[in-house]
Amino acid sequence: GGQKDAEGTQQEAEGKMIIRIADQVPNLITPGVWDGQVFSLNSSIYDYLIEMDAETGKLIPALATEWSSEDGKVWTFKLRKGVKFHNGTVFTSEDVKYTIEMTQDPDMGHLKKEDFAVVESISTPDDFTVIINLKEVLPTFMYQMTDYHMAILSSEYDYDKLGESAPMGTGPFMLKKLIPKESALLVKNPDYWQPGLPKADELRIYFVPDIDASVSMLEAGDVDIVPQISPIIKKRLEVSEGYNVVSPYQEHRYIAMAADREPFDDNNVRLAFKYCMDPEILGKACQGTFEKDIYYNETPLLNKHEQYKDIPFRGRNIEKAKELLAKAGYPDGLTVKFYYASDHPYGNEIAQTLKEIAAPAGFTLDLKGFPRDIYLSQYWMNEPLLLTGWGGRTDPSMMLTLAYHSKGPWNESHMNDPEVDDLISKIKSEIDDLQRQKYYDKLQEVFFERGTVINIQVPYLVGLSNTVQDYRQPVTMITQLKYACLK
Amino acid sequence: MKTMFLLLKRNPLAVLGIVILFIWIFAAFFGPSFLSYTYTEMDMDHQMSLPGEYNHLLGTDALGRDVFARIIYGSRSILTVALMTSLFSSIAGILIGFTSGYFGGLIDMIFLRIMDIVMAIPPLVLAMVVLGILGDSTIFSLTLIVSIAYTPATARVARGALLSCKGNEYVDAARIRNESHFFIMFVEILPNTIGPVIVEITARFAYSIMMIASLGFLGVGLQPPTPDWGMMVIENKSIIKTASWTVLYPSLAIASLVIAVSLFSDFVSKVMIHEK
Amino acid sequence: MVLTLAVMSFIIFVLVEIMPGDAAQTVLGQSATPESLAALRESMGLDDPLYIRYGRWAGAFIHGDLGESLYMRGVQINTIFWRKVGHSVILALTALVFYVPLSLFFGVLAGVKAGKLTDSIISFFGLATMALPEFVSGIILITVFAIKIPLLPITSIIPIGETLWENLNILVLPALSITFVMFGYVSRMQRSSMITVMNSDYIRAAVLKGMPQGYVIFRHALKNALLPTITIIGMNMGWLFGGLIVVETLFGFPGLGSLTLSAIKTRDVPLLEASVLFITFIFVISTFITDMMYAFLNPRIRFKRGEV
Amino acid sequence: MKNRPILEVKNLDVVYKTLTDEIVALKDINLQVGERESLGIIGESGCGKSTLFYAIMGYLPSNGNSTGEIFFKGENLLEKGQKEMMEYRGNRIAMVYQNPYSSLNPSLTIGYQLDEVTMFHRRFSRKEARKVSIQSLTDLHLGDAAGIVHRYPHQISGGMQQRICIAMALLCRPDLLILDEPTTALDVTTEAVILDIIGELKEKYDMSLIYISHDIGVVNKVSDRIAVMYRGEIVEKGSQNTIYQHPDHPYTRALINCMPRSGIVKEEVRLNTIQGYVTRRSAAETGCPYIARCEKKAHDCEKGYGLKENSPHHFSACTRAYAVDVPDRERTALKKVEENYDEEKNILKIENLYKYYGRQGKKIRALDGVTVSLDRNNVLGVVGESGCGKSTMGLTVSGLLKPTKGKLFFDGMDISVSWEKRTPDTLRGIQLIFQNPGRSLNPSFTIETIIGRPMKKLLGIKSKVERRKRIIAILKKVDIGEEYLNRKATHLSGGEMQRVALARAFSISPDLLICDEPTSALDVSVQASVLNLLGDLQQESGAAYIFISHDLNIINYFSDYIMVMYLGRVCEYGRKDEVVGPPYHPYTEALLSAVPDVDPSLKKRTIRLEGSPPNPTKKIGGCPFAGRCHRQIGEICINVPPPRVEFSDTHFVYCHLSKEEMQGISS
Ligand SMILES: Nc1ncnc2c1ncn2[C@@H]1O[C@H](COP(=O)(O)OP(=O)(O)OP(=O)(O)O)[C@@H](O)[C@H]1O
Ligand SMILES: Nc1ncnc2c1ncn2[C@@H]1O[C@H](COP(=O)(O)OP(=O)(O)OP(=O)(O)O)[C@@H](O)[C@H]1O
Ligand SMILES: [Mg+2]
Ligand SMILES: [Mg+2]
Repeated sequence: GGQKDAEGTQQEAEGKMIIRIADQVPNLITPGVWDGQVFSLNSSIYDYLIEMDAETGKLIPALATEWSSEDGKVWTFKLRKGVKFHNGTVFTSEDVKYTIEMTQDPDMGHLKKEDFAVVESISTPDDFTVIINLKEVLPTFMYQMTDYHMAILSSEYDYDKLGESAPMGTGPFMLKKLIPKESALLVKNPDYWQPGLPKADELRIYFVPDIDASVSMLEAGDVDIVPQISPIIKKRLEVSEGYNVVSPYQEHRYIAMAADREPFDDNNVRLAFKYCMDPEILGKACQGTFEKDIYYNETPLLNKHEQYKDIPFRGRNIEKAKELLAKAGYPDGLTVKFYYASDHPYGNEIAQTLKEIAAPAGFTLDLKGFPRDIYLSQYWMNEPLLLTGWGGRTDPSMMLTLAYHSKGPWNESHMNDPEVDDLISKIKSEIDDLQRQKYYDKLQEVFFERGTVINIQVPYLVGLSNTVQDYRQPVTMITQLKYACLK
Repeated sequence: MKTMFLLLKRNPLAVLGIVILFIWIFAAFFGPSFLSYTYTEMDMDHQMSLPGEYNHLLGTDALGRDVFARIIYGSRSILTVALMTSLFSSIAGILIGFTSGYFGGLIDMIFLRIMDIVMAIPPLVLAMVVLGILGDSTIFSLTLIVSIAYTPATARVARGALLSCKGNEYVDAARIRNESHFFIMFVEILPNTIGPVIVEITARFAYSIMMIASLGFLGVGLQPPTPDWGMMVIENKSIIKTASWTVLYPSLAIASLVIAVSLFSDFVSKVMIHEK
Repeated sequence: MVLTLAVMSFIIFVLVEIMPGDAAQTVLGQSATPESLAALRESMGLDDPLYIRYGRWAGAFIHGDLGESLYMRGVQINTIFWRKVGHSVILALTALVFYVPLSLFFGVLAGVKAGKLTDSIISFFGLATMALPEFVSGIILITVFAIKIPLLPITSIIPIGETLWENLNILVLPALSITFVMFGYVSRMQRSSMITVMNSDYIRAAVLKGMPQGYVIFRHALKNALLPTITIIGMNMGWLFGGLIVVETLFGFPGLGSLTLSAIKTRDVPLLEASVLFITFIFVISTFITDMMYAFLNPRIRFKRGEV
Repeated sequence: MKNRPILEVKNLDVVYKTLTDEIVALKDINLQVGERESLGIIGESGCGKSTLFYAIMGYLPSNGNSTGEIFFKGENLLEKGQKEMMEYRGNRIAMVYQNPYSSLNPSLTIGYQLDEVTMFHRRFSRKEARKVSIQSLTDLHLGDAAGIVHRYPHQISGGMQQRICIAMALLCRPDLLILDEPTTALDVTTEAVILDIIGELKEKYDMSLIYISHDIGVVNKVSDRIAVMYRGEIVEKGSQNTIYQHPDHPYTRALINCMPRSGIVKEEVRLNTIQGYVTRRSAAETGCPYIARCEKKAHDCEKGYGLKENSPHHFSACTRAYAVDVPDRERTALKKVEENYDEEKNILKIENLYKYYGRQGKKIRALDGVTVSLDRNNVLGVVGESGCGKSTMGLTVSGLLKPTKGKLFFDGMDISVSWEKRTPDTLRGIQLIFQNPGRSLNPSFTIETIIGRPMKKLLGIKSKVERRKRIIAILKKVDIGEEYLNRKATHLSGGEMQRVALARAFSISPDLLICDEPTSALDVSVQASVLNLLGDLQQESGAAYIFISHDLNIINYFSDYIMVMYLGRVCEYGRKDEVVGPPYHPYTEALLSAVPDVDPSLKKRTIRLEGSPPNPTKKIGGCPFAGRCHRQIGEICINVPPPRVEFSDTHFVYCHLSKEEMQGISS
């Protein structure tokens, strides 16, 4: 830490505040077609219509100053005036229209294509108003605009060609230099619309594939921020002075039990597996400590979601699990392959712990850990027992449609329950908050009873040197580095 | 036999190597039955406990697993894989090298070229690609990959050994008895090339231990919770500062086994020279 | 050589083809839907049959165009590749400068003192360094020289806006861990060839001609004893330039090795082609240079053709 | 001793420590070499000859240890350190080794290796050194000395290499020159030249000489006195003539008698043999080292054993060489069996055989039109210098090589194909015995497998019991006991191995046996027993032999017909008495003159064959020997192929000389 301070003062002397970040992922930045991980770079270059407050989870205006919908079908966004892209062009409603239309570009394979398929038409009555007509009622539509894929792009810029080498938006920082797979230099956007922001003058982002190397850099004072560290590294940083490990939000680790595959097509087996769970041990394995209220449930929701219904934990009961297994026709236990991404944080910890705690009931888990790309391309969605990492969603309904509706594109547990489908559609289109919460409660009860998911929630971890202040990252995963500063 | 003992007496290092090797073999066979923990058992109340504390001889790792137990169990997989890879790559190497050297000419040229190409690919790149194709890092697939990566080198050694024997007149004698090529290659020549080949096998043994460990480092090693030594180092390398024993002891285990095998291999080559 | 490279490039194409997953998949990750995958594949040109893709790639390659990265769309490989190659070359040369003299010196010393204590110490030390995988010795080096005694940088990151030349100290630890691996290997090789040579008839003849020991070792023995070692060093050159995946990953060194690794992970065929072909090229070239050196040191080969 | 001693070895013992025990390599050696005297040392392999001279040079292997005294000009060399010894080595005592090629550094030029000697010992400048080096090469009759200094060792022939080694040894005009089997690796003709030069130089430089060899004939050519070594001891020493004419020690006598020499042929007398072979000597052993093999041993042999001066200047450890209480072993002659006429007499016919190695354009003409035939029950001896195609002919007949051109008939059958296409019966009928028995027996097989395999394969004997019965029988014939059945070949001595090889060949009753230098890797004593055995087996089986050797003495002893080859062609062919006596081909004449004789009284003029045979890749228009021929008669020899000159039905010569000229050559 001491070394770092010396350098910090040196930078002060130069009068510049430079924040340095070690990111694990290579630079891949074209909006819409990246796997949502490289946030420090993108979220600094681009802006979004709506931001989420990292503390409260409330939506706050960004490029859109207001948004409203009477019926949940027609949405009006009022845009901020006087915002300029880095290349000097003025931000207008055309750009928003372009950004949304891009999701439907058949050549691109935009990752939000599904979500924006409901958009019927977009009109731009003036330069700073956008009206979006939906095909159906969707009271939560505005949440889509907080998604990290929905960075606002300039309609006049050729992203196809320049997106990777010279990305450009309205964001707080401008890309000055990019050495692919090595580093990126971003400088303050002097014309940023938010007064006083960004606080830092420069961002230096290093792409370091090895997390240990990144953390070593943090320890050596070569960087200030290391996002996405693993729990074991948290343990390492915690014992020394000079660093903070923060967990800005929770992520899901879903254990998906395919409802249409042996052996989990039998709810008894699913229940038996659930009876093996021990949130305390899982929590300790992942975190070293146990915080019961956050970590575990058997529904798709985060415990932190306000829609979450606090169903009491069923308790670990091996006898019961054995009994259920016997009922399902496995009196002598059974062997299942358990697929997961071994290079994803918590993957190994959860997998190994599950193997251990499920064993007494007769589950023999055959662990199959793969690098994330292989896991996703080969096994995900195809195997009966999976561990998948999902980022949290601002609104739980987004997750439900994608992953638990029988027609959801990423229905990894092959959930095919008419009641669930029905509840999901009702949740999506219900405008009344109270009524919607009732549907949510019912849905969670159904999941507790016969759901296909075990939801372990783990903190997303970021290592910071303790000179870093105001590191903000809401559950949208977008790093709001414009607020960050050095002491 | 007697000369073997006398040679041993002269080579204390070889004795050391053989003793360590025997310890590991013993540990692999019988070690687990003496342990009070299994390699997966998690002592969640004592994560990263110091060696000696709470009845954990070499401490525990981040998941509260007994490092000693994992090392002992780990000797099994590492010995198996290393043994199998050295065996496979030598069998394949002998087959290829012998065929190539024995028939010579065009076959030889093609085989050599292919081996050159395989050797030109960095073994780790090769391994990662092939692992990707095979899909799963099991003991079997790892064995296969490491064998593929090491086969060209072994084949070259085997080819060289064959060529040095091929000129011997007993081969000519066999030819004019009209023996089959197979007989000449594998019955007449093979036993006489076993010296350099054995030296090569033992050397490969050490290398495969390292390569498997390196694959683990790159995230494509054996599946957890297999207590693979290389993987133990990798799993815990992040906490080397806070819980150095979790890295130190598995590293020592790797080093001791590799050194032991190398000392043994040196000794084997000495014995081979002496036999001549 | 051209043939080797051609065969190699085709093999890579085929191998990546049979590897599960593709660049599109890695770009889209978990959010991939069949539709988005299909669209992206099409725009990446992954839909075409293998031979067409290969032909397209090879056609460009012949003209010096390494193509466009699949993973980083729009990025010309030529613009990023040579920088990493440069880094790796510098690292490799640094490592060579470290390990070649060291291992030759100690190898010769051990060979001359064969059977003595000096020999045992050197040999054992060589074995011990050889026995540690790179990542273990690397971690040890980091712990000692960067953490316990903060002399050298822990990682080999080039600060933004600077070049490798301004940060030569980042080469030391990676080069040292390579030295660790190679030292034992090369010095043992050198030792045994030294022993062979020292026991040869011509060395005996030189001694019995009344030549002093040092002279015999340097003028008579060394040149011949270096031959096998040179081959070994040459054969490992390819590895040194591109196979340093583990070391580069460990130290975060922006070189060819880590580039190759990420190319595999992202199924970035053109990038992988560039990396592997370059490594192969180095391998072939260094084999060639080794042969030349061999011939230079060994007159028996030099005059193989023609002459007497 | 005529002169002041320059070297005096007193009570020298050398012990080698090995893993298992201690080997006494030298025991109580006492020796003097006078000024300008030349001492020859003979003894079989492993008798400690080399060890003796490493001890003198102070350069024993690291596991060797010497005790005693070695005085060189009054100074005890054994007390000198390595640094002081440098002053002697190469300077006052110089050495020449058996294998010239391996004693020259392959990566340094000849000139460099010569120059450094004088630069070190005489502090010459590079220029002076070079001048001296070139001069010394010229002294050794090396043409183009100035060119040779720029070459590397591999670029010159073996004979030249050895001359360079000698030149190197002579650079500092040493007082003592030690030659350790300097010609063993060379051809007879080259050997003759080198021996000649050595004699000449000795006179010229006034130096003392020690010449080590296992061949008494060679030693006779250059030494005044001879010492005989056996198992680390000097068992007899005396002047050249005394040793030959009246050896006192039974070993000396046996050694002399087991050498084939001119005038002895197998039909008349069998070679003397010494049973057993040289064994290593352990520290515990005392008394007569030869007792285990001695024919003349008596009950009181141990008593009074030790080197004594029995007659002036003639020392011997034992005087029982001609002891009458134990009679001499009878050496029966080999009677030729009656020829069997109910079969076709001819067994092998070679017609115009060509064999080229290598590719087009760089063809090596190993056989260049050879025609010869061989009858049953006859031995065809093939002689010629190294590389003249002797082995190639053997291999082609055996089927290992396919002829390039020409025809081979075996028993009337065309066998001009390689082994794959021959019938099992042909494969059985033609057997090969190789030069190196160690390499012709698979070291990982037991004797039983080695002999049994061809029986199974070629005779089709499936029953193991039957095979074993036959193996035991055949082993008995070659004097090897049943207890060897399960031994590995590596555990046999060289002689035993060669006998097993013979057993293997004869186990399937061949009609034609090709022996390619079957004894040249063996010690003389063992050579004799193998030759005897070969003779016995032939007599018994009636097989025909092609017997290849570069040693005319052996050929003469063993063959019925002799073919002299040069560069792939036949020079002379005939019955052996026709070939070894005039008229000769000039090449035969040179060969005969080069053969060292056991009997020192037979001084004959050596014809110095300079140079080496021409490059076999070049096509030769005339007589291949023309370039080196001492009787060359002009252009015709170079340009026109020599005609076949017939002296009898069986005797012909290819030469341009007229019949009369050839007949005029006297022996
Ligand atoms: N370094 C050694 N260690 C052990 N034994 C040795 C060593 N060198 C030689 N000997 C043994 O000492 C004996 C004498 O060997 P030496 O080489 O002096 O014999 P030699 O008469 O020169 O034989 P050759 O004719 O084969 O050269 C042999 O039995 C040999 O095996
Ligand atoms: N396999 C081969 N390839 C090429 N050339 C060969 C081969 N074998 C022999 N020769 C060449 O053919 C010629 C005849 O060789 P061959 O071995 O028949 O001679 P040799 O009379 O048996 O000699 P030696 O007395 O040395 O055994 C030589 O010039 C030799 O170099
Ligand atoms: Mg000798
Ligand atoms: Mg021959």
